[in-house]
Amino acid sequence: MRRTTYIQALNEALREEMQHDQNVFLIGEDVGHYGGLFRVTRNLLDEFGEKRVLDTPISEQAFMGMALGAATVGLRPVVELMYMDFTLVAADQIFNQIAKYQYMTGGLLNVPLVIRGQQGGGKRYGSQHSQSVDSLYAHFPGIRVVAPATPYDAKGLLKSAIRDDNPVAFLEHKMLYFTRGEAPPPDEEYLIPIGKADVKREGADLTIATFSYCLLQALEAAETLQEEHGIDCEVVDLRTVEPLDTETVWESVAKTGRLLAVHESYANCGVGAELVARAYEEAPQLLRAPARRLGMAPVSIPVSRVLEEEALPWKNDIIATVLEMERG
Amino acid sequence: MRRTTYIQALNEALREEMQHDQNVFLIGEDVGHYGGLFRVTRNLLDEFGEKRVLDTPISEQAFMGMALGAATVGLRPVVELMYMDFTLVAADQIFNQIAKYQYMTGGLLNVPLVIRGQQGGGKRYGSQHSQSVDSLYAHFPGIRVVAPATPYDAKGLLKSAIRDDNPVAFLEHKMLYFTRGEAPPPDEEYLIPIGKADVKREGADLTIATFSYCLLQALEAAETLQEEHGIDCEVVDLRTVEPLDTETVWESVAKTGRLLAVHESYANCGVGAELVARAYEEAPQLLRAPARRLGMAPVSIPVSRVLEEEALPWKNDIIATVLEMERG
Amino acid sequence: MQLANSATDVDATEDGGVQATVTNASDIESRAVSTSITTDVLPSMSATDLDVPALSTDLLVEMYKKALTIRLMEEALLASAEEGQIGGAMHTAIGHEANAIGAAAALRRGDYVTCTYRGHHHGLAWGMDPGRAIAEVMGRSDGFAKGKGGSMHFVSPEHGMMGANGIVAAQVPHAAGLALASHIRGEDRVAITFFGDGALFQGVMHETFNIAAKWKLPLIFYCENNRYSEMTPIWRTSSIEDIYLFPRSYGMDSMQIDGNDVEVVHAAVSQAAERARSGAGPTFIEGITYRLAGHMAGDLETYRPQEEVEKQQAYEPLTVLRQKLLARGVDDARIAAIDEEIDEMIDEAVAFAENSPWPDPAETYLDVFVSTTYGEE
Amino acid sequence: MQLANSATDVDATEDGGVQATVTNASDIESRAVSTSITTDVLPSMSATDLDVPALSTDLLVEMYKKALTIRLMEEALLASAEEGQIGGAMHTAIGHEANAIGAAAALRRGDYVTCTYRGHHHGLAWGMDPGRAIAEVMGRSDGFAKGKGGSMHFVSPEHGMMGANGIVAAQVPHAAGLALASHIRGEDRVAITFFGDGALFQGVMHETFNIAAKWKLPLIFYCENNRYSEMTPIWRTSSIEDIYLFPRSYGMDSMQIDGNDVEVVHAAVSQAAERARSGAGPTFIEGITYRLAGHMAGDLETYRPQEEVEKQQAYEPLTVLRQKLLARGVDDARIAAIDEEIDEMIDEAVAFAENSPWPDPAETYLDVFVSTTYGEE
Ligand SMILES: Cc1ncc(C[n+]2csc(CCOP(=O)(O)OP(=O)(O)O)c2C)c(N)n1
Ligand SMILES: Cc1ncc(C[n+]2csc(CCOP(=O)(O)OP(=O)(O)O)c2C)c(N)n1
Ligand SMILES: [Mg+2]
Ligand SMILES: [Mg+2]
Repeated sequence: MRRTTYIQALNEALREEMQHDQNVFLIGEDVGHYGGLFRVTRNLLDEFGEKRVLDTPISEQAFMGMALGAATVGLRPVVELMYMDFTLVAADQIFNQIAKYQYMTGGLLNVPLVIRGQQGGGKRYGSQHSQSVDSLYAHFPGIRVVAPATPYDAKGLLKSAIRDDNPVAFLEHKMLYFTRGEAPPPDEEYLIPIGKADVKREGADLTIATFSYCLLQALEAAETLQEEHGIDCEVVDLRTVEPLDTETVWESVAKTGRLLAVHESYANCGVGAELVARAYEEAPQLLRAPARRLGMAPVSIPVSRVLEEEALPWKNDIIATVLEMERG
Repeated sequence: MRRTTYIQALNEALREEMQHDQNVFLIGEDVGHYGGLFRVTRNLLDEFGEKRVLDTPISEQAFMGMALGAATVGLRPVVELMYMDFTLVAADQIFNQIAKYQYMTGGLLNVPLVIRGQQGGGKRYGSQHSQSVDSLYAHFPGIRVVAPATPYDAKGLLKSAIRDDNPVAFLEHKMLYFTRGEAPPPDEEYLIPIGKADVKREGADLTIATFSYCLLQALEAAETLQEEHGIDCEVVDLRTVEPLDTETVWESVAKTGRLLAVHESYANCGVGAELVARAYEEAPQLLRAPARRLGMAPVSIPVSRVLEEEALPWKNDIIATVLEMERG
Repeated sequence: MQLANSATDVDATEDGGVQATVTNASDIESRAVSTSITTDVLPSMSATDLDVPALSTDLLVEMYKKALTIRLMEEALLASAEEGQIGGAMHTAIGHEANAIGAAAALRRGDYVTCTYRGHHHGLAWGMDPGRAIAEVMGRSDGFAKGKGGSMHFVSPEHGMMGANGIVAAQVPHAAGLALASHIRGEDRVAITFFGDGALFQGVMHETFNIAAKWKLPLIFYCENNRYSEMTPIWRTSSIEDIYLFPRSYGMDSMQIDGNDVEVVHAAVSQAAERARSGAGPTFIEGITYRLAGHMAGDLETYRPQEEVEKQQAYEPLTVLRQKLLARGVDDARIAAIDEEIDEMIDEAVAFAENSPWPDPAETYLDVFVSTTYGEE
Repeated sequence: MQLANSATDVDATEDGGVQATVTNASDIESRAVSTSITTDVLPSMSATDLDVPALSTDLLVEMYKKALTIRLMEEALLASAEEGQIGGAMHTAIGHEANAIGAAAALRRGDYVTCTYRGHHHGLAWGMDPGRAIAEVMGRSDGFAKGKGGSMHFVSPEHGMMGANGIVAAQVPHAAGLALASHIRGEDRVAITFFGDGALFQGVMHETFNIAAKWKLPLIFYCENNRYSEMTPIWRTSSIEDIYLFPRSYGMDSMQIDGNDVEVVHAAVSQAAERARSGAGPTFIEGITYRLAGHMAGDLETYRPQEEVEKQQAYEPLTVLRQKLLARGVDDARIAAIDEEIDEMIDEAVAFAENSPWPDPAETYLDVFVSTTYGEE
């Protein structure tokens, strides 16, 4: 298999799905003529024209609502939010409308659309351009949440997200864009099902369940833990946050007896807390030590390199928490 | 002590704080001439005039942002959202601005304001007028979240919220408005500290930690559990959701060994999951059975009486969960 | 401000059309000092000159039936609400009927409509069944949305009715999205969206005005200006004095019309739809109307004088329609027969709804997600 | 559209003031066919007639110093960004300086300002220290916000600078709230808020226009129209052809001015502030300007032709200011001396910032909440 970047994988997924289904269209700021601030949509305007790649004004509420309207009659909008923090600007349309529309209409209408864009810290964008919104999206029923960490998963899952008949939040991470990984050539179609986790590292001692860029941090932490402390972590890439593939996680915990959930969105009322709560609901007998979670510190992500590093729940924090758990 | 309604208690708290501090002003839809859709602000325009009781157009983003601006120079806005669901319309101003402003300015500015209004189900208002937003507010650092269940607590906590130098989300519940309870006469000032839970029923077998209208449901459930099953529940009224008074909860769990967290916001990534996660972080040794949480079903609250009842995590669900926990 | 015109008192013109004429001088006087945001404006005092072709008597009879169906359903619903059979927030459209009926008649099957929580009249005007509508409001299993949506979420895709909404103005971009779908697919469908005077001050309105105008979407913005936003008269919060002039800032065509006269509404929406289908873009219509009942069931209406309501009664849609029928030679007896027919129909609809079973509690958990199988392909 | 006027070529009038005059005929011609959203409009082609009193030479010298300070700081920051010392999104205001400087000089101590992520020029114009500003952008402990806010969140309450903002248009209601505070307290402070042409299409702008106009808040809306919203020219997404005309829909006064000329900006903001203080309400000012650098550090500027940038160079604030100084008899030598002085000052500021220690990681957890004690009273 060739190696490609995360951005390239996304771009290919969009192109292939636009070729595959003429109901798919792109809408957002700078997505057309410029090709997207992060170049995910580059060249697509040329190939598909102005009716299928729409440059909008800075009107997130309107174009998000328009995507809903178009989706109810079978179009498949892929909406780019330039930064996922802008979810909050369009929050009514996303959570009061898109997530609820199928339910409120008793199933008469459904909303097959994708909201995609990048989130996350690590590049000193500060409070309003770095926050992770996975837990926020997961809190509201009615919207699927996908956050792949590798180019391979990104492509397969974006294609699935576009074909899904439900609204899907597709969360990229700014630190992943230029990472490379293996993927089949563009013409070899593959889809990755939404809602299936993937064990990215096997291990015997402790399960780290994570997703998005934290996966890379967890894999690095696992190496260090192995080398320096002889602790053998299994790393489960959740890939999808809603629905959560707890089955795969419990299978892993059945082996390890220990669970640590890690994510970059705020810890408080986050996906990690959710996974811990479900562990005690669904599989308490598997846990040989208290399940733990690790998320962003309860601060709104500072700009300074030093402070940002302190706030992010990355490698060093993962190692420290695992060591704490091992010590009991 | 006299008995008064929850609405009356809120009205008195507002009046007293407006008398006490001329920086306090009210802003929102229908709050002035009409006195608020739920009459919480009635008569205050007459007493304090148009500069301190401001009727706005239906422009939640603007008046929320204006409250921030005014608060940074020492005014103390009390913003009414007619239904707390409209949080989502003003979400950028609330979560990207108000919650973050102190942090982003390195503490140079702070935002002493209160966002108040009613949330919750039980009156068939459906998907967009019934949802509980406590977990949503709690997810974002920088904003306190208070949700009192009795007239006494409502008055004391609203006064504290107004005097607090931080933004406070003050969450009322539509089912509580006409409930009555004891309270000191209007001239006898009292404040209830934000962040202190209150044991509303003592018990030996299991701790139910809850707040807002679920408290009343939990108390009823506790009576039934006592009478019909001989299970003696302790009911802790969290009153404040951010910060969580875990100390009081662990004290209770030290006695009972069992914890059930109950709230009406969606269970997924909710306050209940958070409390369970913290229990295993901070006090795992106290738990003699897996800690559990109960929240709204993962649906966006239907209108039909039958369906709404099914979705709400009220008395019967509490009883069923407690029985499950007791059976082990 | 343009001179006030009215289409309430209609004169047949040579070509069979009706030319809107001024009602009376005192109305003009009050119009000259007031604006469309004040409560003393009557529907008949609208500002836009419009050629109003006469509709056929048959169509007017149908429209009268529809208007009465809506009115009687609303009244039945209010009675049920008073009995406690209906919870939540139920907003009736009593007084607003002509806006919906005139518009629905001017549009085609295949066109789309979205509207507000005050959407019963749109639902019925677009063809929804009163029995299933009442069942929905009551939360019964025969409701079109199985009792999940209720009064604020009327919806019927088969009729092009794509959803009422509980969040002020949220339905407006939805309609723009439907218009965009038509545009992308190269269809000639148009979308119309109804909203209130108070909705004008939600930010998303502005965003949608701009995009719709820029992209020349086949969209009709229809403001039902009843001069109240809940319990607050709109003049108290609006800096805009004549609503219909505002959208011209976006280069959009606009009209201010008598929203209580089905023929005027029909003419205005027909014109707007034609523009939309021709590719000329969106039109804004301000229909001057009045809500004769409370903002929602249970509203005690302490915020407006009874005389104000009484003054508006003379211009309310059913009265206007009855006058039109009489002028066309449909006699009192015929009208009385229709009244009886509709009255019975609504009684039956109420009975149908009341006998409809409650939904199965298991229904609560359905319709959150569609299940998809692409992943397993 | 009003006739285009320019205040770039200034003629002293009898009373010592300067009357804005037309630059040249070809500019007018292009103006007559274009609008304020097209990239071929030059700052000097603004539409509003305005009496522009001459500012003292001393003040102009101060303004030149300020403009140069800003410019050199921006250039130093861009260089640091290229070296990797600065992360995130850093938006420089190169070309925008006069908008901030003219406005700041027209307002009083005690007035308030809010602005966008493109806020370095406002920060410095309002009196912030370049050294601490650079330290902030670099994330050092001597930054005014201890490195927490960075480039997008300039703030200095002691100077009335109440915050730049990373969310387009979010700062606009904040300024309205500051104006409201002044109104509630019966003070004569005014607030000014800066935003871009692209910001106009955020819904909250509309909401704030309406409220500010209705409540007659002492507020100045200042649009820095550089014709680009990130990489998209504003004509591609705007249905509004002349931005300054739009706010008139709310009954608001508005002007379109040369935003690159400090004297013109000063005159316009002075007039608006006077209106605001007199209780007459908000004013909208559209300052035609141009961003000479990329949207943010690292922008390759593939979306605009180099000739377009070159054409605008002749109208850029520093050039205009230098011309003014020369016309006032401030000679080349004096200007060169100033240039050297400021250059040194910025070198020192950069050195100060680079030597500023990194914040203590423990600082991460502070400033989330103020601790309060009322509960224990
Ligand atoms: C975003 C939002 N804010 C507030 C409300 C509460 N609310 C419901 S109807 C209404 C008044 C709307 O007035 P208008 O748009 O004139 O429509 P009308 O009810 O008069 O038909 C308000 C404030 C809401 N549903 N949504
Ligand atoms: C709500 C929101 N949407 C999008 C962005 C991304 N963004 C940052 S600057 C910008 C363009 C703003 O253009 P304009 O208002 O003209 O200001 P300028 O940058 O030209 O000074 C955009 C789209 C944002 N920060 N906030
Ligand atoms: Mg209205
Ligand atoms: Mg711009």
